[in-house]
Amino acid sequence: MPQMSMIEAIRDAMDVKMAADENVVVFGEDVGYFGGVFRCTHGLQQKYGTNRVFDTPINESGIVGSAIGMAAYGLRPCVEIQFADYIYPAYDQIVSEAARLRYRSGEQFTAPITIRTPVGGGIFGGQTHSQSPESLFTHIAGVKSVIPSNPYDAKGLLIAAIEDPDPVIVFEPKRLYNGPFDGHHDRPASNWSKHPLGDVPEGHYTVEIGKATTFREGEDVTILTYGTMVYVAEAAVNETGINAEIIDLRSLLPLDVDAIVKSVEKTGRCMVLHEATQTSGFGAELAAQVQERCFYHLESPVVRVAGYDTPYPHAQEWDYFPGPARVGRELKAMMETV
Amino acid sequence: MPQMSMIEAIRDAMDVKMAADENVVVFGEDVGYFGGVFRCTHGLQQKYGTNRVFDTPINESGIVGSAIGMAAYGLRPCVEIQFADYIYPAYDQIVSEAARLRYRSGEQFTAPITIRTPVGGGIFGGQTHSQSPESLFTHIAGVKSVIPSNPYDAKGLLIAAIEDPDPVIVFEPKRLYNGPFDGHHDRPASNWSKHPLGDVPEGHYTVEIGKATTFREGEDVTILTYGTMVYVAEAAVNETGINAEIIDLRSLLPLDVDAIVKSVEKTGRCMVLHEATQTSGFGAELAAQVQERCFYHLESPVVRVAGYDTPYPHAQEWDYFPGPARVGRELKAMMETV
Amino acid sequence: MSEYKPLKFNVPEPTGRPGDQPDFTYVQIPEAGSVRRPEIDVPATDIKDLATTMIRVMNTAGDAVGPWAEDIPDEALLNGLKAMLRTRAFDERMMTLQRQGKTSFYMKCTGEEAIAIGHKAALMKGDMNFPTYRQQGLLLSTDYPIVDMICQILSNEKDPLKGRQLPILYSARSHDYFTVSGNLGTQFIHAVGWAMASAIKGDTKISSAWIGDGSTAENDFHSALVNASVYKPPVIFNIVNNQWAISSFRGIAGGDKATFAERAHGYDIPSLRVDGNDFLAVFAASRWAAERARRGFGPTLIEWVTYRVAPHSTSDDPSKYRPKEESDAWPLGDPVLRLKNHLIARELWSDERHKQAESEYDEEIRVATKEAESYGVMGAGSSPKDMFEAVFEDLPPHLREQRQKMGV
Amino acid sequence: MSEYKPLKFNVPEPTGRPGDQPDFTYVQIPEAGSVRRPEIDVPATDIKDLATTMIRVMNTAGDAVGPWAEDIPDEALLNGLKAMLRTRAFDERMMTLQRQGKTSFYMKCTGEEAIAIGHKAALMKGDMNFPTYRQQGLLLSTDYPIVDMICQILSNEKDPLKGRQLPILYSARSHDYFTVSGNLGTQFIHAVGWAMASAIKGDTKISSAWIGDGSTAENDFHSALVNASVYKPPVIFNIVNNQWAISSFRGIAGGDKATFAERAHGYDIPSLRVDGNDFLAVFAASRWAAERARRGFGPTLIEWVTYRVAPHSTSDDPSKYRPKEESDAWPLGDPVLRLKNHLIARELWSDERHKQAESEYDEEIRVATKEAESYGVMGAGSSPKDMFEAVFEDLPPHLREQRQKMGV
Ligand SMILES: Cc1ncc(C[n+]2csc(CCOP(=O)(O)OP(=O)(O)O)c2C)c(N)n1
Ligand SMILES: Cc1ncc(C[n+]2csc(CCOP(=O)(O)OP(=O)(O)O)c2C)c(N)n1
Ligand SMILES: [Mg+2]
Ligand SMILES: [Mg+2]
Repeated sequence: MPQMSMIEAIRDAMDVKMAADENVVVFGEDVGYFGGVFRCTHGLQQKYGTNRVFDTPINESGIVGSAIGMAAYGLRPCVEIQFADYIYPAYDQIVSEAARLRYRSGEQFTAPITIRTPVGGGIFGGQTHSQSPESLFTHIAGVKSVIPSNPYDAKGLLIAAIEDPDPVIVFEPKRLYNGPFDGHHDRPASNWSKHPLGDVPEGHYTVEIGKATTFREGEDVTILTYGTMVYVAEAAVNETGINAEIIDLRSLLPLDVDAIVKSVEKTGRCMVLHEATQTSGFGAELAAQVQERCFYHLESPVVRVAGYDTPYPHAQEWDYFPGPARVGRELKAMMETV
Repeated sequence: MPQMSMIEAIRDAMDVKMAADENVVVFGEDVGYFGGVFRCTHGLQQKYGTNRVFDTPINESGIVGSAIGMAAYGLRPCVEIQFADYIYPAYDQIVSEAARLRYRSGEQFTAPITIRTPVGGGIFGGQTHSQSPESLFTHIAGVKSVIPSNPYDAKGLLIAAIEDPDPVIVFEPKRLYNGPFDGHHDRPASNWSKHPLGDVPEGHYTVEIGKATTFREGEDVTILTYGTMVYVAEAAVNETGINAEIIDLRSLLPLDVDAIVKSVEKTGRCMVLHEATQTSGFGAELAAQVQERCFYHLESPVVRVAGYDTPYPHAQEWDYFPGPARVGRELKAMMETV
Repeated sequence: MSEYKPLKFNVPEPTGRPGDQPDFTYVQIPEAGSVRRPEIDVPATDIKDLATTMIRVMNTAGDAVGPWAEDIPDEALLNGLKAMLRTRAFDERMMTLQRQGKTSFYMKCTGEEAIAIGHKAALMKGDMNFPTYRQQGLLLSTDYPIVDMICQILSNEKDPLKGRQLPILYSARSHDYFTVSGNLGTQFIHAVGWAMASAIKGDTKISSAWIGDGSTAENDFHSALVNASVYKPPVIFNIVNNQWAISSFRGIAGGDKATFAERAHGYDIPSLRVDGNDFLAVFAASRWAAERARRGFGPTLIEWVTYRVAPHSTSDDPSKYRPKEESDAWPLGDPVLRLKNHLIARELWSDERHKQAESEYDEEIRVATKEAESYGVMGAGSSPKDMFEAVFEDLPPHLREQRQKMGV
Repeated sequence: MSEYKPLKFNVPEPTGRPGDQPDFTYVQIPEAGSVRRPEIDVPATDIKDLATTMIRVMNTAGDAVGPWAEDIPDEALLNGLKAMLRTRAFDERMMTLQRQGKTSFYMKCTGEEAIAIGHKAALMKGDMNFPTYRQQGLLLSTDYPIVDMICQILSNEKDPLKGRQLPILYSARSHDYFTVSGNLGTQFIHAVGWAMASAIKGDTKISSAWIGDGSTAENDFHSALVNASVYKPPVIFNIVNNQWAISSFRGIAGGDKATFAERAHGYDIPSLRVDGNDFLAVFAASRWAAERARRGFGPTLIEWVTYRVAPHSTSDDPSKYRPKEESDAWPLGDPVLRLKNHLIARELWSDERHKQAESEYDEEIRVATKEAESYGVMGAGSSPKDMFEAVFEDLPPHLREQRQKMGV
């Protein structure tokens, strides 16, 4: 099986869909001739021409807004927002338009668009290259949100997103583009070529939107997480020796409630872990649901480990980032609670 | 003491501040000559002139963006977004700019702006005149969010917001503008002139941002709520006879955690109640915190009663709106859980 | 260098407020027939003058004059007049419905009928309109079922939008009418995307985007024009300048000194400024722009000069912010009367037929209204089950759970 | 009427890509001195021609010619040249720092120095600039401490922004330099608000907004121009058209056929298009616009025509998307050389002094860098405590709790 980085897997997903469906078009800032600042669309314009892969003005609202119009026409736009930190100018188009088109038009018009955007920190990118705004979208009825943590899922979810009849936001943890990252920024970077999840089948396959995966089985506590934090959780587990079950949610909306409930009922404890700021982060929804659904199985409160409620700082990145030490500390503390 | 509607109280707050501080300016769509589509700024332009109260282009990003520039200059803008449903075009300016100005500039530049905006349903206003987007702001580090439920608080919180050195969003539950509303839409509307909370002192006073109030004392269950739902909760309590304590949060960020903990520790049960869609609504944060902080006092899971996860429908408003019947049903159900 | 004086803050004011005499001296009206008609492949730079004048075809005698006077089939003109009468009758009846408490909300297009109706007549089947809430003429000039429109307004059991959307925010894909958004301006860029798609696919369909004078201030006006400037898709940008945006006059949108048509120039998009109350001018300018788009010469922006005779909506009272007599004083007249006079001058029409047509449409709409009311008013007949449908194509688990809990 | 052919999708292409010969035939360059200079109270409509030409003052001989040749004190010119040299030296040294791994990120303004520096020279103390990331000249032409700038770039213990902000996104209120946003375009409307405030207070301060050619596509470009159109505040809109936006050429921002300066016309805002590599033209046009603003005649938009000689940032490699030799072929030359030649022609300067100045600035910056490095590099020395401060004026309970938990 070919070995791919997450960037290659993402590119391959678009390639597979563009080859199979001539209605798939790809555009965004610098994605055309240059192939994207992270190179995710590299080579696609050459292969499919400027009619189907092109650069756009620096106007995120226009990227999403024009995609909506194209989708209404019958195309399947897959667009890139260069960094999730720049998605806010498109927020109105996503929330008021893409998310509601089907509902308000009696299903005459729909918006099967895919919005890819790099999220998360760990690249010393400061407040405008590090944000994780997923919960600002999970609150919006009418959009789906997914976030892969490895090349296999990245390709499968992106193909599923492009095929989905409704708008899907694909959050791409940029710190994972080239290799898994466990939060130990001071250690050498690893890359996907040495990782089993870098095995990516050729051609078409999908990862179902709405299904979580058990990244690591365990008995004592469930860690609900996604994106980069999957590896941080793994590191913390290895370093503390706590036998945690790590659930990689992959899809935030719809959410795989069954997988969550099953695991928490087994372990009796739950940590939710994400990079985004804590207050009203997606962890709040997870904690709320877990206590709603597993209350009588819980031996201790659901613990949230998340970004501090500050803008993403630059120099203090490794104090801010919820790394394995912090996660480990919280894990130990919660295992001591009775 | 004068009796005021919420509209009058809001207007009076601006009047008091404009008279006291010549740096306070008020603007927004239709707020100048006409005095606002809800009449909240009626008469202010006549009194303070077009230099300080004026109409703006229909451009919400421009309203907030220009307010930021004015605030940097030294003014204290108090702006209106005509409906919270139209705040999304200004989302980038609020999230990326107003909220971060102090942080990123080493406090050289700050954005002491107040954004008033009507929220909530119950006026048969459909998807674009009914939304409650508060959790999209509580997730953002650097903005405060308050939501009064009566004329007294509306005036006191608005004055506090205008005086606050940081950006504050004042969500005004439009269904409460003229009178308290308990969700019984088929009964005659009541108005503030007959309600003790319509007693509004003249002149200057503030309601502290970050402090909740106990709307009704009770022993058996705590209802955490705000805005219109305070009265719905009251109706449900009266109709079920369940002795609930109703906490009117008033301020969502900062949140009065002490008041919440004290009440839940007393009652041992908790319902969170709001109009906004449930998933990633502010209720998720409340439920997460309550179970984090009061886990060992809880006799049953924290229950969320909230808007369904759909766009706000028009004809089905009273099916959608979490009215006293639904709240009562959920209250009874949770009291039966052991 | 002298001392600097304190700066002054400028807030533009309309020419009249309640109590004042209406003053329309600012409306410069060239003679009908006096404005040139360029070829459709003209570059934007060569017709900048057409953005500051006003294309007019009907003169005061009711004759069609000048280069924009097209050879329009009699039938098309008669249909145009009838559609305007029908629209006016519809608006009146819906106002009554609202006053009777059968719907919560309505918005009239009185005085602006010629624009949507004349424009629609110049488009082809398959050309998509992206309207605002004041282009009911786009539907009422077609065979779109009136009963469906009223059912939408009443949000009843036969509402094609199943009660989910506010009254008048129709959606009619079958009739090339995009779902109307309650959020201003957002549709402008959708129209661009739609036109880009047509070009990408190598089709021949064009799109037509609609916006009000006030709403040109919204940011998506810019996103639309920038993208149109880059990709030159087959789109027509219609700005309906009816002088008011609720209580704000056009100057609050920056449309006092420069015209809205001039906005296009900085984007290398040609623009026309047209008498929107002159049905013949509307048709001719629309056909010009549509032909231009369909032949691959790209976007055109058209400012339609008109006046919002009606209140903004049923929630509005314009006597609070503009002179009472302003609408009577509007110098471009009533589009219905003007086309009527033209048709009478051409001996295609008469006062009698006009009266007759008026009562025919009144009756048509009365009957349709009665039928629609039988399916419920003010949301009655809507199903709570529909509330959960169509959020996504398939009901996701959390919505299924919520629906089950509700018991529907 | 003939059949319609399939529409074509238009994606504009630059005149050259890697491997091609650079082609700047699209840059129309009028003779220096040939463009008229209107009075500052001129209405926008009377100077539309100035948006499609190019105001230039220095001719090939290095002489200042024509109506825009102002009487600039020798001192000001010398300072301008020195500031440009200083800026260039700064940029070079910071690139080295980045290559040494002492900072993560840097952005040069090579080739564009005259614009920020010439403009700043035309402003007064108290006039606020709202810059992008490429106007370091606004600071480097003043007495703002270079060490502070470098500490910001190194995010070390003396970083005035306490490590919270990305390198080069300075903030310097004391030097009329607004905090730079990482989000493109947002500052344009801030500048308008600031200028509105000055007018509201009856002060005499003006503001100056900065944006790149690519970023004019952002929606807040429109919100800024609409508001400026309405309230006519004392603001200068600077568009730095350096032909590129990362890998996208100006045509992808719609700036291929119409000029960026022309965008202003639809808003009744006068605009100038100026040779941005001509220090004298920059100064003169800036002074004109500043005087216009301060005398109450409102906003001006200026398109500065220049070329981004440097890569977009240290993360960028322009050889991937544009001809290698493009920057050498840029027909407006190097602003430093051009001003140098002018000053030598005026016998105010010499090759020797130039060399000497170059090494002086090199040395100044070397020393400052050394000092700055002693306070830490790559974030070293920053305090985690600072992370929690300045989110709000007062630390709210939840942040106090988070900080306490972290133990700082
Ligand atoms: C984003 C947004 N902001 C504000 C509103 C409220 N609003 C509805 S109509 C209107 C005035 C629009 O005026 P104009 O564009 O001139 O259209 P007209 O009503 O004159 O046809 C306003 C401010 C809205 N619907 N959406
Ligand atoms: C809202 C937003 N979108 C995208 C970006 C990413 N980005 C940073 S600089 C840049 C190019 C800007 O080009 P231009 O405005 O021409 O300025 P220049 O770099 O040429 O000075 C882009 C796309 C951003 N910072 N913010
Ligand atoms: Mg209007
Ligand atoms: Mg550029």
